[in-house]
Amino acid sequence: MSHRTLAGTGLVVGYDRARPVLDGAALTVPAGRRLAVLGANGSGKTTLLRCLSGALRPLAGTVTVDGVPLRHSRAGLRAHRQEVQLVLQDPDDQLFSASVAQDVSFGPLNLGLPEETVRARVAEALALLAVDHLAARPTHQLSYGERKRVAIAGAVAMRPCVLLLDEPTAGLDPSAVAETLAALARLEEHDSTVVMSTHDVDLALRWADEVAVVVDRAVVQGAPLDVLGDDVLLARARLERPWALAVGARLRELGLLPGGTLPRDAASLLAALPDRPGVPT
Amino acid sequence: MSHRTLAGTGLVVGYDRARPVLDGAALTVPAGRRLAVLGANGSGKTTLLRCLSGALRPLAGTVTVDGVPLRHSRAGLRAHRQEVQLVLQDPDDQLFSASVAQDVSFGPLNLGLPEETVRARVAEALALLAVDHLAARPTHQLSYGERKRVAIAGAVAMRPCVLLLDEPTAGLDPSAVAETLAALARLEEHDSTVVMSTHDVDLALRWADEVAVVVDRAVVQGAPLDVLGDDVLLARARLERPWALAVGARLRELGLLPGGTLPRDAASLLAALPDRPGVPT
Amino acid sequence: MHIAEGFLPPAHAIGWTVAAAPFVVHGARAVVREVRENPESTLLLGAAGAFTFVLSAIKLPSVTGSSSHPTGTGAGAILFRPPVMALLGTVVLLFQALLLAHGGLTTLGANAVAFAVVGPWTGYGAYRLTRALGAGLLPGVFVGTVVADLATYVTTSLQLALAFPDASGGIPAAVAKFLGVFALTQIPLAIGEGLLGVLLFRALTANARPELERLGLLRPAPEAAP
Amino acid sequence: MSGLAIDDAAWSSAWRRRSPADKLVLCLGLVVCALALPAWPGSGLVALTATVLALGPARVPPRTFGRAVRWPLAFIGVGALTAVVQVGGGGLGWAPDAAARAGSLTAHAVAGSTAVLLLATTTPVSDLLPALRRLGVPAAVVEVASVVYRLLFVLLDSLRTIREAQTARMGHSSVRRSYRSSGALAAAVLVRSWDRARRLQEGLAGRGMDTGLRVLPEVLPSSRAFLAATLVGLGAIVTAGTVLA
Repeated sequence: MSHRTLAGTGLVVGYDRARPVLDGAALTVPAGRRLAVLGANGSGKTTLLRCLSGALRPLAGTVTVDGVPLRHSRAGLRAHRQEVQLVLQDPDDQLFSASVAQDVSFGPLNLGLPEETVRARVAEALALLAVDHLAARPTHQLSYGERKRVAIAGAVAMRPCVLLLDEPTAGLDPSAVAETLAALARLEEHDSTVVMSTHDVDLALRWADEVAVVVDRAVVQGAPLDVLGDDVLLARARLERPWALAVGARLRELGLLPGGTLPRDAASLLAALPDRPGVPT
Repeated sequence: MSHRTLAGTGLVVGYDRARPVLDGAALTVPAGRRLAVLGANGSGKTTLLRCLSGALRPLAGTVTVDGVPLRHSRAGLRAHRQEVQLVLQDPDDQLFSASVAQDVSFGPLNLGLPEETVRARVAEALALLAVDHLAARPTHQLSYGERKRVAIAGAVAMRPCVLLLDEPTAGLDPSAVAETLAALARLEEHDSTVVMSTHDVDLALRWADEVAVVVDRAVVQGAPLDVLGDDVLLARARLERPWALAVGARLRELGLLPGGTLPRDAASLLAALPDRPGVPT
Repeated sequence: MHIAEGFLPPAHAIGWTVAAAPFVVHGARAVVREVRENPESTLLLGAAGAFTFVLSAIKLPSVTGSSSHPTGTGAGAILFRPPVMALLGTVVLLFQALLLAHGGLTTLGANAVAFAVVGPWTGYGAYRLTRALGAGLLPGVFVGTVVADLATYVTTSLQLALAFPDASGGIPAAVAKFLGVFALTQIPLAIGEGLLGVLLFRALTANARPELERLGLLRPAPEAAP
Repeated sequence: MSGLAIDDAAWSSAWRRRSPADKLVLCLGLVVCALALPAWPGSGLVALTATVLALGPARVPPRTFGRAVRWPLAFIGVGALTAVVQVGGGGLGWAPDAAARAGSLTAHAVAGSTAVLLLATTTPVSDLLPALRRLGVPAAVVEVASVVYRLLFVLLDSLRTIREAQTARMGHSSVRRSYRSSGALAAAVLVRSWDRARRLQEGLAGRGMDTGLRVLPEVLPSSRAFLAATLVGLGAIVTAGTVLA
């Protein structure tokens, strides 16, 4: 397991060549950088991730890992799946074993690893996601947030270089979101590059190193402050400007925020504001 | 159809009397006021709504509509359901028919209304939710957001005085959230009082007239600015302070915001800020 | 192996429809009675039918590299009982004809006899017999699903042989012919379906014990020590 | 997109708003012609008519129609060949009139299949179920069938997603693993189906479900012109089919 660069170029993806979901989309996930894939519902975020994971074969275009193109042969897919893992949005569609530990062991067992190694990997994945206390529980007794994290653990046990997460925070309350983000930070330290799709622009702004917006069947990628500050692009993508950028830009005009990059969330905005009234920096 | 006051007092709800989900919860939904029920996942939001809707019989306590207690007899529940309708979070739990219009007709037909009236109600409900263009589409081809709105239309066609929505915006992108909120505003004009559960504190702040937080098996109800400004309560409830309150309070300290109520969202915050630097109001 | 539309001569199509009718009507009566007593069982029965349809959409790999689909008749009969399967199986066959172009409308009766009557009844019988002989749930399921699949295929072969007797050997030779040709695909498939049945029920005993107990397939377990 | 091409075609067909009864008369008429008329030219006329109507006025995508015929063709091919092989004294041989019999059998079956396909690609199953009610099928049975129709899409969706998730985690990388995964898949879908039914029941109870799943019937009026054209067309096929035979 080590960070790898996953990329797609010229991707045409869809069921109908006349009306593809993505048409000429390109995306690069630089090794070790956090990428947020943004887009409205139905824009093609999930399709893009499925294509990058190898689950969906593009009608045209190439997916590469560290420059090496993915071949959609049995062996090619097998190799790809050990490097790139996708976790889908609905955890119920990924948990199919009786108990949490059993479910997480599914992937490593299929890799043909010896039992001891599997056991170690399961324990590691559960610990990384902070769900080790649930190991013996039946999957159907878990809460939604717990099921989501166990589903991620199932992919993590495969030790992927790149982990693609489809809407990992959708439907979670703030504390569950915080726990999920903490788990993702641990995964990065464990040398997995993390990509998440979301339509939460505020979350993307505060989490991501890079942002890719899926819009009009293509992908626009760039630095979060640039992409999420582009009102024209966001309107086309049916997204909103993150509040922190809107409010931060105005406060800078008012002379209340220093130069440099704008704060990305409430805490850093508050920290950047002057302490006393009437003393613009 | 007219606004009514729905209330619950001393509600003990749960499957196990020794460990109820709610224990002595009280809540009042004043006629015509928007109430947001906030709480972390698993706090008992859904249980509370199910109890108020009559779907779950409380172990103790009373549910009243305009002061009249709900009786859990067949006739009592029947009468209650004409006044109070609950829309579940997962639209697939409510949509059973292949066609959208037919699904929406189910409730009114069960009320024993003549066919012509049912037809009119279906058309009205679809129009209120802005899904009339989907009337002839099969349910299984709809997107998640469309299914959610059709499920709400199915309850609206019953012409309830109070409409309870469990997480109506969960999983929706910003534009779908805006459309749902617009539809809810139309319902209010049609004299339905609307209650929604959510864990999105920012949404609750900008939408609700009153807020009820489900915490420690009880309910704390009050004005949004009071309840959502109470950091101790929010921490107990595993929720966050809305950014607009945190940032707004600080900007007022800095003399940048006028007195009165704090702005509830980015647009009104920006509008309330002074136009030129260095001129605190 | 659904008999395609137009494949059977009209007299045979009518004959098999008449033969299937009493079983399907019996199943329909059972369903109507059940729904009258518990209105909500409409949804459970619908879910059972949808599951049977979806079960036959599962791709089973075969050693030869090609893949095939299970009939679902045996597992369905063990889970939902043959009378109900006579009706649900016929509904599923109607849906397969209209949604997948598998089978047909005038051949619905013939296919119902094979898939919704003979398959489920013999499979269920084999399951009960195996259990009565002292075998556990999983061996019973294996025998039941294999027998149901084979019985379905033998019935279809008989139906084809009756419609198209051999020019010189008559019906017995035709039976041998059709059995022989379809055996190539059906015998591995029957064993595959038996394996799938065992794996399905093994997973269910781990995941859904209470449901299996309610269906009467498992004895309620003694209270586990805490 | 539901993922079932025939169903998608039916919902977007230009004939979707036509009365299901009209379409039933046409398609069942064609099926009866396919069965009853001599193969030449009756079956040819039926197959041609059904295909032209589907691809022309009903605007069914040719790709969908073509793919849908493939499955019955495989059965028809193998079945027809088996029927005309003769088991002789020393082994297998062709029956005396093998070519003619195989041709006739194939023609009848292809004609019948295309006629049913014309119905299937222009009429959603949910439009046909009320017709069953009028044919005397009990309401409870029709309601069960309509729930089957709704839930099978929900379950098919689960089936596909779970399978994809299993494949991503190498669950189908060998025959042995694929069997194990398929067993878990079937069990998961069955448990989902029970769960769905339970949750739907609660959802519908809130909307006043008492006795059944009654919904407003959709009004799809019958067209005299369509019925007249159907009768004339079927008459022409019967005449041509008997006179030219």
